[in-house]
Amino acid sequence: MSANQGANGAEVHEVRLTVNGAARTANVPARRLLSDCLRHDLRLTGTHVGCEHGVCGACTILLNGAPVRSCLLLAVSADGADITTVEGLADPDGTLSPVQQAFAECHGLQCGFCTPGFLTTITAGLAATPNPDDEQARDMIGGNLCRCTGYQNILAAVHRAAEITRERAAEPGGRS
Amino acid sequence: MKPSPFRYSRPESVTEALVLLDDEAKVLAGGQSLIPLLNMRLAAPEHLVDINRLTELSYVETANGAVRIGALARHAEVLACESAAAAQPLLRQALRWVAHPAVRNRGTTVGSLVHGDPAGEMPAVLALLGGTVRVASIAGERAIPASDFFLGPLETALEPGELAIDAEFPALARSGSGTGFAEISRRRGDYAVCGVAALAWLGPDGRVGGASAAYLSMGPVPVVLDLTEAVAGAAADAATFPAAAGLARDRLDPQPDIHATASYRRHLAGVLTERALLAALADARETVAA
Amino acid sequence: MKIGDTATLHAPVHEVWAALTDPVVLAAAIPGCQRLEPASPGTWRFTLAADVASMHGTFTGDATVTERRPREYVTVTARGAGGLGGVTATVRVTLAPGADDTTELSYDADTTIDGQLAGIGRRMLASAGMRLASQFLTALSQVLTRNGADSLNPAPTARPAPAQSPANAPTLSFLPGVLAGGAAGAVAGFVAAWLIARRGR
Amino acid sequence: MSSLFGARVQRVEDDRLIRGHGAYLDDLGNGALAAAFVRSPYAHARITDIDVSGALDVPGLVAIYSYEDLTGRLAEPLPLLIPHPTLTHGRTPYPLAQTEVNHVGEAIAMVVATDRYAAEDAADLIDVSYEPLPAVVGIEAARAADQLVHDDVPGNLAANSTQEHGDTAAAIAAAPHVLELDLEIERSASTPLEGRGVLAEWDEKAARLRLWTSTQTSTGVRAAVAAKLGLDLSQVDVITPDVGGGFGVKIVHPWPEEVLVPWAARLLGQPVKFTEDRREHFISSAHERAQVHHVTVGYDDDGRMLGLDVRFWHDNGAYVPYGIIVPIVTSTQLLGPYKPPAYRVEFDSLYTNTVLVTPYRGAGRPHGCFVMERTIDAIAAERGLDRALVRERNFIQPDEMPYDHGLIFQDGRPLIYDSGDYPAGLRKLKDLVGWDEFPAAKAAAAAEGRRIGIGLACYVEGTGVGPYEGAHVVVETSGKVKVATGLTTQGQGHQTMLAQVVADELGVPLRDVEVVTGDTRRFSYAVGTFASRTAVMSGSAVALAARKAKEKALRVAADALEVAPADLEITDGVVQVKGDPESGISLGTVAVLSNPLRYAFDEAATAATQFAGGTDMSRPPIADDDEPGIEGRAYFSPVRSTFASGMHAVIVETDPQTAEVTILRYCVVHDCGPLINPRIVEGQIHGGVAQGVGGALYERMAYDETGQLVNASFMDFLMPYASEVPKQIEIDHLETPSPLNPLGIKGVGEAGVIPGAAVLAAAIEDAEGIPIRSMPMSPSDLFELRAACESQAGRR
Repeated sequence: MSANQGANGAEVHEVRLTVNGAARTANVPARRLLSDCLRHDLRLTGTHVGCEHGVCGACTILLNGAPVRSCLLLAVSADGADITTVEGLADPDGTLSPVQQAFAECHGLQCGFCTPGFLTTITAGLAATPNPDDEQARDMIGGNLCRCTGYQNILAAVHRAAEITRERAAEPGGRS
Repeated sequence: MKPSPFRYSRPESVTEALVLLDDEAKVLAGGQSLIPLLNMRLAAPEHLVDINRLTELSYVETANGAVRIGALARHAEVLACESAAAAQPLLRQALRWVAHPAVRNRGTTVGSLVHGDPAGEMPAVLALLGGTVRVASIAGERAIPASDFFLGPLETALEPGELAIDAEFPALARSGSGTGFAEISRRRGDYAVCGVAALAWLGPDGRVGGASAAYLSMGPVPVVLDLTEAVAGAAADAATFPAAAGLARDRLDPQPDIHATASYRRHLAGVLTERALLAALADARETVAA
Repeated sequence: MKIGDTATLHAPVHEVWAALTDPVVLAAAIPGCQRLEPASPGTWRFTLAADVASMHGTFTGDATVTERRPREYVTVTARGAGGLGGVTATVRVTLAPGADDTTELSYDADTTIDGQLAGIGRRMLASAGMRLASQFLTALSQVLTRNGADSLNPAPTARPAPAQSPANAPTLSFLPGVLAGGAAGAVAGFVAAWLIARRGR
Repeated sequence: MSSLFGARVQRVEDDRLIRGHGAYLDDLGNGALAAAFVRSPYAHARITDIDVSGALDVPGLVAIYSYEDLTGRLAEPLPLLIPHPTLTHGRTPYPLAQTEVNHVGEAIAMVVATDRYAAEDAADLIDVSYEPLPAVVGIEAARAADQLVHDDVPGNLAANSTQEHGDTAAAIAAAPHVLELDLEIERSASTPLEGRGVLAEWDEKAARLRLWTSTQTSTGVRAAVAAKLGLDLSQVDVITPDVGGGFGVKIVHPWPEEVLVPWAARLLGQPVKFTEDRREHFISSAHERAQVHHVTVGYDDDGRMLGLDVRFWHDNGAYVPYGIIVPIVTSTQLLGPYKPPAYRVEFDSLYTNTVLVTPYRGAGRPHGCFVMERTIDAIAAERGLDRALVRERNFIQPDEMPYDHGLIFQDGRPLIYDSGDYPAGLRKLKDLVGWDEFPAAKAAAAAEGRRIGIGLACYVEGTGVGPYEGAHVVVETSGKVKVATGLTTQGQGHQTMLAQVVADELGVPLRDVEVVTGDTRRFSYAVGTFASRTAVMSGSAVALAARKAKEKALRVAADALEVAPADLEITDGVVQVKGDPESGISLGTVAVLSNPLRYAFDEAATAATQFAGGTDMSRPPIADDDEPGIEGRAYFSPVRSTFASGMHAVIVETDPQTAEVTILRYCVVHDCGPLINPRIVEGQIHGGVAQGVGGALYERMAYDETGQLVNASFMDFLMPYASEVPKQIEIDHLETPSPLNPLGIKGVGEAGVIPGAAVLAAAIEDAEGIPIRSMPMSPSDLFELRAACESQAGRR
C-alpha cells in the first residue's frame, strides 16, 4: 500500500489484490468498501450489494478462502489478500463449478441477485463439510438472505453440489 | 450508505499502533460492528487505525489457567481452537451463537468485547467468567476486570488512545464444574432477545454446589447473577430449577424493544436460566464421570 | 434568480466608495479575478476563473454602468461567457451612512444563466454566489479597516484606469455573487472559480 | 400435447447469472455521475429553508437540485396512476418536496456528484430547516383525524368505497347465528434484494434519452418520463436490465428518481445513475398490508354463511400514486372460494404520515384471505364443526362456474370466476397433510406436553388482468427464433417459460428461441408485470404470435415444396411433409425464401435473389396482402381475469415456555391450470410461502408515534433466513384449465404468499386454544396473548 493525494483531495491508496488468480491493482480512498472496489474499480460486478450492513450476504466473497462480507471490509484493509468472487468459481475452460451446476440443475435461483453470495458461501462450506446433512446444509447458508426462492431449491442445490463434487472426483482423472 | 471520509493508518506493530492512536482515532479490527456504523454514517471517526496487520495479536493461547485471546483472533479461529474449547468450553458454546460464519470469519472476539453490546455473546461470557481485558497505550498497560470493563450500551472502560491487546478468559476447573449457554433470537444468528451463559459446579456430596449466570440483552451491560442460593443442594440431575428461574426473573429488569416486551424478556430469562443450568450441570456431571 | 444581502463596513461612506472605485483594490479583492481593465467609457472587461463544484472554466465579459450616484448607489449590467455557459446580471449596490462612521452596504442582483452551469441547481448557485460576495466584502472590509489597499496584493493583470470612472467596477465585484444568485446557473461558475482561487491561497 | 409445455426444463437465464455475468442496474454505467438524496427526517413538517452552503466545498460535487429547480410538468405532482371514482381525494408527491414533507424519507433535494460517496458527503451537509407538524401514524390516528396529513383532505380520507351483492343487513338480521370479529394485519414490504435504481444517458445529437431502470414496467416508465420531460415517446428508450426482484414495489412509476435522474442527465450532459441503498428502500419506496377489519357474519346451524359484512380501514400512507388497488383487491378477493348469498364491503382508505402503500406480492389478498379464513374458523369453532367441513359447505361448486359475485373487480370488470374445483382441491390437501388423522397426533403430542396445531386456508386469486400484452416472433435466416414481449421480468424465469411456449408452437428446439422482455426498443406496447399476469398475458400473446409465424412459414414452405400447407408440419426446426422427414427444408431456409432479395449476402440468401428462378413471373414478389419475412405479431386482451386458486395447510408446534412457533409441515395444493414449467411454478410457490411465513411470524414495519420507522434495516426487519422457513414445502397440483385464453393457463406468481398469515394464525390458534385476531405474531406477542387470556380467565 502506498498513499498519495487523489484528484478530489482525498488520500488515495494503492491496493494490490489477487482476484480470481490474477494480480490486480486499484487506487482507492481509504473509505472505499471492498465491494465497491471490486464492482466499480475492478469492474467485477458479479458481487452484489444488497444491504451494506452485513446482513444479507449478497456481497460474500472468499478472502483467502474464507467467506466474508465484502461490504464490511475496506479495500485498503484487504491489501495483499487473495480474493475469489463469483466470476472466479468456474474453471478457466468455462466448466461450471459443482455449486454453479447444482444451482442451474435445482432451480436454485430466481432473480439471481443474492446468488453470487450463496455460491461463494457454499463453495467454502462444502470444502469444509463435503457431505453435509440437512441441518449442516441449512447452517451453511444460514447467513444469506434470498427473497425469491424460499431456500428450498438452494438447500437441494447444496446437496446436489456435494454429489456433483463426488461424481467428478470419481471420474477417471477426475478433478477434485 | 457509504462511509464518511477518514484518515487511515495501518500500523505494522503494536508500538506503532499505540503511537498512532490519537484522541480522534477509532480502532478497526474485524469491523463487523464498526463498518455497518460507518456505512450508515452513525459513526464518523476522524481517524481509523487498522490493526489487521498486527498478526502478533492473532493468538489464542491456553496457559496458566486461562485462555488468552489476542485482539486480532477472529471468532472463527477461537471457535476452531480445540485447546481453548477444552480449557473453557463456554467459549465454543457461546461463539456458535455469534452471527453467521461469514461474520465470524472476520469479526474478532476482542472486538466484540470492545464494542460492548449488551446483546452480544462474548461480553456475557467474559463477565460470567470474571475475565479481564488487557489494554495498552503509550503511557503503559493496564488490565481491566470484566466487572469494570462494561459501562453501558456500546460503552466500555477503554480510554481514547488505548488499544485492547487481548482478553483473558479463566479456564474451567474441570472436575465437577460445567458450563452451558442458551439463547433465543428472532432469527438464527440475530442478536439475542435473551441469552444466558451459565456456570455450575457440584459439591463434594455430588449435589449442586452452586451456580452463576450472565445475561444478554437484559440490561445496559451483561448482568451476572449468583444463583447459588437457589440451586445449592439440589439433585445434580434435577429436571427443573424453578427457584433459579424465579431468582433471575426477580433480579433482572430488562427493557422492551420492537422484538420483545420487558415481561417476555424477563420470562425468557427464567426459562433460559433453567436450560443453561441443565446444560452446565450435565457438563459438570460428565467431567466427574470422566 | 435574485440574490441580495447587506453588510456593515467599518469605514465612512466616502472611503467605501473610494475603495469600490479603486481597480487595484477590486482586482485583488474579487476572488478569482484574473483581469479587470477598462474597455470603453463606462465599460470594463473582466476575466474570472470559474470553478463550480467539479466544473472548471473561465468567464470573460463586459460590465457596464447603467446608473450611478456617487456615494449612494451604482447599477451595473454585466455579461460574461465561458465554456460553462453564459451569465447576464444586473447588480445594484447601495451605500448609506451607518452609526459611528460605518457604512451600510446592500446589494441586489438579478441574474440569468444558460449553458452547462444552468444545470447545477439554483440553490447551489445562489449559495455559492452569496458566499463569494461575502468573501469580497470581508476582503474589502479588511482593506478599509487597515486604511489602505497595501495589505492586499494587487492582482498582476489589474490595471488602474484613471482616465475613466471606475464606478462600475464595484458592481463587478458582486458579479460572481450575482451570477451565482442568478436565475439558473451561470453564476455558479464564477462562484466555484472563486472557491478554487481561495483554496489555492 | 407437446414436448416442452409442461416440461421441467432448466432455465435459460441461469448460465449468465451463476457466472456473475448478470447485468443489474448498478452493474451498468460505470463512470456515470451518482445521485444521492436529502430526505426528510420528519414524518410531517413544513420546509422553511434549504441551505446548501455547507455542501459547496465537497470534492466531486456537481449539482444540487431542489423543488424550485423543477420546471414544466416536472414541477407538478407525480401522476395518480389508477384513478377511481371513489378516490375523491387522491394526493401524490412532487418529485422533490415543495413546501411540506409527509413521511420520513420523502425526497427534498437531489445531489449529483462524481460518485456516491461524494454525493452522500454533500447531501449530509445540506441544512434543511423544518417546522415540524404533528404526525398522523397508524389507522386509529388517521380515523380520529385530530391531525390531518394533507390540509385539504378532511378526515384523512382518500377514498370511501362500498360494494354490495344482495341485501346483507337483512340476511344477517335473519340469520340464526351472528358473529362479529375485529381482525388486523400489520405492515410489511416487498424488500427485493436489489433496491430501485435508474441510469440515464441523454444523447444531445440524436436528441434521445436512454433510460435503464429496475422496474416492473418499462413502457409505463417510458410514457411517464416522456410526459414529464416533454419528450416524444419516440425520443425515449427504456430498457429493463436484470432486475433483482420486484414483488410489486417496482410496478410503481415513475418514482421521483425515475424522472429526476434523466432530467439531470440531460441538464448536465452526462450519464447519471441512482442506486437506492437499503435504508432508502425502507423509507423511500413503498410498504403494504396494514389494514384493520370489522366482520359481521350471519350463518346457519351448519355453518353456511348467509350474510357477510366487512368494514375495513386501509392505511395508504402519505400518498396514493397507485390509487386504491390494494383495498379494492381485498374487498373483492376476500371472498375466496366461498359464496355468501349476501355480501357487503366498505372501506376507508386513509392517509398517514408514513411511507406510501402500493401493492406487494398478494396485493390486498393476504389480508382478505386472513379475514375470510379467520371468519370461517370462528364459525366452525362456535358451531363445534370441523373447519374443513364448514369450508366445503360454503364452497362455490364446479358446476356453478362461471360464478358471478355481482361485484366489480380491480380491472373495472365484473368479478366472475371462470373455472376452478375447490372441493377437489380440499380433498387433495386433506390427504396431503393428513387432516383427518391430525386429532390423534395432537392428542399424542399433548400427552408428551407438546402443543401442536393444524390450520387450513383457501384462496382464489384473479390473475392475468388486462388490458393486454403483445409479442413479436421472428424466424431469422439462421433458423433462430427471436421473441420480444414488452412486460418485464424480475426472476420469474420468463425467458424460459415463454421460450417453451414458442418452441412448442413453432416446432423448434428450445435452444433456438431467445426471448427479450422489458426493452421498449424491441417491443413498445405493453402494460407490465404484476398481478400474476405474465404467463397468461404474454404467454398467450407469444403463442398467438408464434402461430402467425408458423402459418406464414407453412405457406412459404408449401409454395417451395409444391404441397398444401395443411400437409406440412414443423419438427425440430424443419418444415416437412407430415411423416416424411426426407422432404424437409429448414425453417431458416424458409425464412430466406420468405424475403425476396436483390442482394445476396451469403450462400443461403442466393436462393432468394431475383435470378434464382422458380418464381411465378405473373405475380409480384410480395403479394398485396403479404409481407416479407417469417414473423408474427399478436396481442392478447382477455375479456376479464382468470381465477387461480389454492389452499394451504400447516402444522405448527408452539413452545409452551418460550412461545416460539415451529412449522412442522407446510402443504400446498395449487391450481393454476396447465403448468408450462412445473419447476418454475414450484419455485414461485416456494418463494411465496417463504414471504407468507415472513409476513406471518417475523416481518413488520415498526413506526413509533412520531412516524420514525425504527427498524429500517435488515438487522431489525426480519426477513426469514433458511433457518426460519419450513424445512419442506409439500406441493400438489390441480389443473383446471381456464376457458379465457388459448393455453388455458392461470397465473401463479403471487399465490404462495396469500394464505400465509391466515393459515399460520389458524394453526397457532389450534395449538394454543386462543383466538388469534392479529398478525404477524412474534413469540413475544404470543406470550403476551397467553398472559392476557390467562388474566381474563382468572377474572371470570
